[in-house]
Amino acid sequence: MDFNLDNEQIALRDAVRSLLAASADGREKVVATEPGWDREVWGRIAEMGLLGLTLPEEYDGAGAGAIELTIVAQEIGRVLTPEPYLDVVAAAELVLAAGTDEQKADLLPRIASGETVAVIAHAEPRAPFGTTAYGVTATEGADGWTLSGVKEPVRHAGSADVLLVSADAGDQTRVFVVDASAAGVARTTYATPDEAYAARIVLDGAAAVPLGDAGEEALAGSFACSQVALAAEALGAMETAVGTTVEYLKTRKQFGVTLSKFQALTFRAADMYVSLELARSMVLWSTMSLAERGVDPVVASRVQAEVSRTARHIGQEAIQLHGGIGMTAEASIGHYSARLTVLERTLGTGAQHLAALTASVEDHGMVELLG
Amino acid sequence: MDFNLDNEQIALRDAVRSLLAASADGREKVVATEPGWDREVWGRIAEMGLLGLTLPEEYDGAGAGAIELTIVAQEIGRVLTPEPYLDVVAAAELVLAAGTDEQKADLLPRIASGETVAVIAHAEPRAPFGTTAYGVTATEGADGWTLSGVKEPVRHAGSADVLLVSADAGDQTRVFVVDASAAGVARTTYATPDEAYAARIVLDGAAAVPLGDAGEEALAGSFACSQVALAAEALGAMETAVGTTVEYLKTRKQFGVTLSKFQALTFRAADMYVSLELARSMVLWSTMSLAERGVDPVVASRVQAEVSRTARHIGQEAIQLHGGIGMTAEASIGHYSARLTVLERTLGTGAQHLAALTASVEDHGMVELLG
Amino acid sequence: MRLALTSEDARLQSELREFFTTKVPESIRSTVRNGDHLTKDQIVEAQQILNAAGLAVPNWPVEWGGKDWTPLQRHLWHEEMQAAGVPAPLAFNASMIGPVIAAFGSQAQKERFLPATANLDIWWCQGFSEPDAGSDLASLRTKAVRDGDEWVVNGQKTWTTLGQYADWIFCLVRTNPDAPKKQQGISMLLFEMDTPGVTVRPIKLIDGGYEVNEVFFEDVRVPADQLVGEENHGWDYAKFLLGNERVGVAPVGATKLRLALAKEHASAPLADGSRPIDDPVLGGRIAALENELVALELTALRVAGNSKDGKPDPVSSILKLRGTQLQQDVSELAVDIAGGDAIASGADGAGDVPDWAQHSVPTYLNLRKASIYGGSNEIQRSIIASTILGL
Amino acid sequence: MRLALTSEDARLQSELREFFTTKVPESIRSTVRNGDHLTKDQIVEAQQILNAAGLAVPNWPVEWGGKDWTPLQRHLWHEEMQAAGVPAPLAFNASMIGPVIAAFGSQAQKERFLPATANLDIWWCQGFSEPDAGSDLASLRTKAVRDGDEWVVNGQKTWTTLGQYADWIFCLVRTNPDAPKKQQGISMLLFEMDTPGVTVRPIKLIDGGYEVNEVFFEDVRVPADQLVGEENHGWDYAKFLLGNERVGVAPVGATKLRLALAKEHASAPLADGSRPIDDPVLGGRIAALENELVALELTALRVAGNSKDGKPDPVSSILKLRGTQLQQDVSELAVDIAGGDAIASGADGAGDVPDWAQHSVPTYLNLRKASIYGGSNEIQRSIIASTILGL
Repeated sequence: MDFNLDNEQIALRDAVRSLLAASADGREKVVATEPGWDREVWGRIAEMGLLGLTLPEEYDGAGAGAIELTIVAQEIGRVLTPEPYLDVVAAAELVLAAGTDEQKADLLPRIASGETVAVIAHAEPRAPFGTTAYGVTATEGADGWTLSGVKEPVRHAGSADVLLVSADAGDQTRVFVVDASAAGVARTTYATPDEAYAARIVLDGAAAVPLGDAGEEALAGSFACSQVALAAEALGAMETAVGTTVEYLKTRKQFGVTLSKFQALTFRAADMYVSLELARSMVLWSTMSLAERGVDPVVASRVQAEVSRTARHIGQEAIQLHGGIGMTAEASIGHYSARLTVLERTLGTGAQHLAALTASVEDHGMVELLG
Repeated sequence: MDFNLDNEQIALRDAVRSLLAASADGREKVVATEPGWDREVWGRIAEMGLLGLTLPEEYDGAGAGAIELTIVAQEIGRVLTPEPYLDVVAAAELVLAAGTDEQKADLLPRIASGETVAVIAHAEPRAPFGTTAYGVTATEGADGWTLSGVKEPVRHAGSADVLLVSADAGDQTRVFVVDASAAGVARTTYATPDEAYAARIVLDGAAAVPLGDAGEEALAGSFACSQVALAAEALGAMETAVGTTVEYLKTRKQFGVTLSKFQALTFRAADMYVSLELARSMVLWSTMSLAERGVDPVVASRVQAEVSRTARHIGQEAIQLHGGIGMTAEASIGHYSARLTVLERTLGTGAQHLAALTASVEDHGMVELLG
Repeated sequence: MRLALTSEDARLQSELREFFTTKVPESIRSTVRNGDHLTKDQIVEAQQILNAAGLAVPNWPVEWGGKDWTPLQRHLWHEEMQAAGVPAPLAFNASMIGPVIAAFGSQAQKERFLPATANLDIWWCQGFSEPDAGSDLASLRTKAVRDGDEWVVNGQKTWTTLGQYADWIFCLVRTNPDAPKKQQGISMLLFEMDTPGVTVRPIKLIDGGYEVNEVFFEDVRVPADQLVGEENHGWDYAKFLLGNERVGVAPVGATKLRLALAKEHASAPLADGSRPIDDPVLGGRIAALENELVALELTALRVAGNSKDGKPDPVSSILKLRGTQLQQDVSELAVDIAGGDAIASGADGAGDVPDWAQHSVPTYLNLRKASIYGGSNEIQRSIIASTILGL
Repeated sequence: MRLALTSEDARLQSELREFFTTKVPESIRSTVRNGDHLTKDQIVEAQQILNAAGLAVPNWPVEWGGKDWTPLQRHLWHEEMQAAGVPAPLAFNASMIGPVIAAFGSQAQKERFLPATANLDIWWCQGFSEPDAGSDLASLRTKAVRDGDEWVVNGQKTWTTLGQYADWIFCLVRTNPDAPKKQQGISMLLFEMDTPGVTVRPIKLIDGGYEVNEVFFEDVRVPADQLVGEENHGWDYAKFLLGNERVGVAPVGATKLRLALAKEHASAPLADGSRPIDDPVLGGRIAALENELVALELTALRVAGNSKDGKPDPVSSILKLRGTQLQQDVSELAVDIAGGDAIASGADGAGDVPDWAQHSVPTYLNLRKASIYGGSNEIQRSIIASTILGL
């Protein structure tokens, strides 16, 4: 058991960190207008091989694994990189896991090169989190499948070229590949609370091709991977949020002294740090578990439940300890809290993951982490 | 709407306070051995008319109401009076509510005078809280009813003369009057965590007389009244716990200064005070509700849920802020925490009361307190 | 002790409920219920309806439109108003500067300002906080220097809520920089926001909205008769102002409304037919919040009955502390009920995500301010520890 | 990064599990599982079984019975031991004075004390805390004055855990009252508890039990060769001692065991056939605690791998802080599962209330100490804020 990165991983982290740092200054301008991210930065991310990081070499990927992916995710979280990296990687992984050979050969190199932006369109208004599609119906006709219904809110769908749409195909939920610019696909884009854009997608007889045999099982696997990666992104964001707050306490003066002289505040900063480190342990563990043992929904729920709890704690306290400044868009801290608020309900809320853990609480005596 | 005591009520409070203060010094010695309370003090309580406080005058009572009862309960809580006051009042009230005229005429004056100690024996090992009896069976024979089974842990049953025992009478739970010294009644007494004594009662064909038509409904009413009174007792205990803790912070020195110089500690004391005052409001309200509107299990669950939460908060923080001293039996504070721990699970835990409130959460839009 | 309302109070309560639910336009009340932002016009319209019925400033002296109500009656007024989704009269006018002018202003000031203030013909804003001062109000540096019949104001205020709508500002300025204590040497000036030299810069908040402002003063000339009360006594008026309004310090009625609405939303079936409220954990959270709101409302009622000398009752710190915690908790609950829908904050009422879910995250983020503005919860804990507990 | 244990570690883990669950008498292990108090004899027996197998003091130098294990291997040892309900070797011996003597003691002291300490032939107690000092250890006032070949000790210690069982005490005394800093001028003495002038007064705790003591010294004469290391350097040894044992600072394994048992108890049907664990609120609480224990255990593993220089890793403050919180939370859970049965604390194993329920409240009350003793959680927060965050 070893929680440390090896030299290659450290090199990857440092490279990603400087790549993202270079674009961080332009963030405010980029997020102000649609699509909320920068194609030029996207190109640099692709160039570094990050879009194909976890894809096999035959699809122009780098053949890396979960550890490398969460390294990137954490760096993204640290500076709130607005590019839809994890969204697109999730789509690519779903294609890799469930697509036909043809679909893989067609889509994956295009995604890895940055040419094609693909996202999974699964969210539906008022749908409980899960793998079932309710609001979009797939119908097979003479000319193939068509989809009708509404997907919303789908993050970054407005700037996607390809949508992987889950739909009710009668007896089961299946995933379909849809050209985002095809007839019968109408997208309305709007902002999300964390300065990104999401879309309402109205499908009206849109042409669709089944993504291999992808159904609920494939979605479950995809979600469990993404949950680990999202937790890593949240960890990065929490790291910055705690660091920024501690710096603020050291420098901001009130009643003639720095805030760091108020014991009640420093104790709360200590509690934030405790939360951060516990979450870090969970993220590292779930990453190793994913890398060595493959997808495990229980592990994914464990890390999500923990990170939701800590993201809320840290997101709330970071603003409170900043005081009024923390409420302003000018200060960075509020954006971290906003991002954490969104992250802790992406692919299930903390309460939903805890409910999943509750359902399995009698399956074991003590939780065994080792061996 | 008026939260203030009238002059007569203030006089009652002051009289009870000095009566109980007079015996408080002897408490440590009294609780050290069975029965854990003092018959002489009991006599003085009876003399002041407190045992018959809420009974009608025809049974030698004072004809007072819920407000007066909770005044006494709160004073008991403030000094941890060990005498089984609320236990016996609850039994008397149950007799008054459900007993036959004969039973009332027989038992109530004896209870009011302090001559007879009666308690309700409803608790059973591993029974969920409620009004149903599972572990004691009532059988009607030629010579009347007999009871067999186990009641445990029943507070103060060891020193009681009369037991009001709930039992499974076939089609329903009924309450029976049992002579504690009768054949077929075996009591084993042991200490409780709050320096009182409870007993295991083994009934083996013990002769019993039904208490009027008392069944689950009568028990529910009795419990709802007692829950309000117990909450008032807890309020009194919390009042002392907060006061003692604040005094300690003002006087105890650490690192050369009094603890009151540590902001993190004073903020926690402030939070304790907030809890205390919120609980006080609930206790006063539930008391007025009981006095004016009669028994309402929802109101009883409201005050119990709130007081359980605050009792836990205050009980835990009081010890923590005292540090090591708070762990010792020599300091008074731990006894308050212990008593609060017991109180918050007497007649239902906070979680059980909250579950009851959850079950009725859709019965209303906003909670209306007034009008 | 008595729980029941007197028949007089009960009648008042039902009259108020009738009034608020029938005389204030449904369009305004549904905006409040949806958690949408009210426009300036809506706020003015609502207050003028109330004022016409004599219900805008019940806390003022009777001579200026007040009601001489008991604290309980004022509580009923406030709760019924909030529960009905009626926006409360603008606090800067009704709770803050109005009572100050009524208590300390000259007769001329009273006549000039009070009727217009009650009717929201003048929209006031508060010029108290300054950058770098935060909770330490008395450290303010904006200064006013006497020049003939005028004061010349230079400096900067911040966190000026709704300053972008304001016609006038009541402003704390330092008039004696040499006073031995920082609380001394402060005065309170009233002036128009379009006086030359006043610049307003709205501050964007983390929910994307604008409600506070920076206000800059550069040689702003204020007629001397717009000074409130006595020169260098501004700190007293500020304390009076901040402590004046105990009723309403805890947003009980508004939070009750929000919780009742959250419950409604949690009761609507999801796409699979399940209802969030049927999850016992969520249900338990609702029940617990409801119960804690009961305790808070009762405490507010209890405190409302105490001391009437205009001084801040330190117990009001409990109401502020706990009231804002519960307000925040309820906003968090709404986000959790919204689930994945919560990210559709920019849909602007369109689309298939319900309005309330669209508003849930911005509201949650916006309400982080509740425990910061108007005396942070840390300040409230300090007040409780020192003033009540003597620590 | 690697999750899997090496085959060597995996083998060690299964050997340890086998040993702990088969070689330590079931009577001892079930006492632990029931939450009952262990007798002195049981503690000695368990440690001697471990010591005979070379498993009592793996953290010591190899020459004195240590194992030269990696931090992970020590973690496995500790967790398997706790999970099996095996009492850990007495901390005063194995984690505290043993390592100090091994590091700073004279060769004669090592030979005299270490084997007996490992085998619990000597039961040590700790003489650090004093009345009026509390968390401020360095303010100690017990003094030792040199008189020929002896030190003469006068003063008082308190919170001396299990001092009533102890044969020897390691005691901090002030040997130079004129040292410029209170941390200087302190020495560490070793002496027998039956030395004339030593009086032990057990302190009754709020759970009714006795585990800490006051210890009084009146002209206690201690041979000079029983001073550890150098005169006036006792504070260094104390810091070494307090920081030495990172493994085990968070009672993870023991708490996991208690939680698993609580789950078992919550799964047993009640009189009406219902099971507490089927209440989703209680179930959710169990799941949440379990998850938080996972996070804590992982953090302990992560920290175990860091720095080996014997200095306290400030991250161990996280383990202490969070570990004791969860320990207390689990004890609170047990009380809640016990419901009304919880008040039968004095039934002494008899009656119809299950043993675990009888113990639940005393254990809950007793564990309030966890966040106070050994550096209160306030001290831990101070360490995190200052040492890690630089605040």
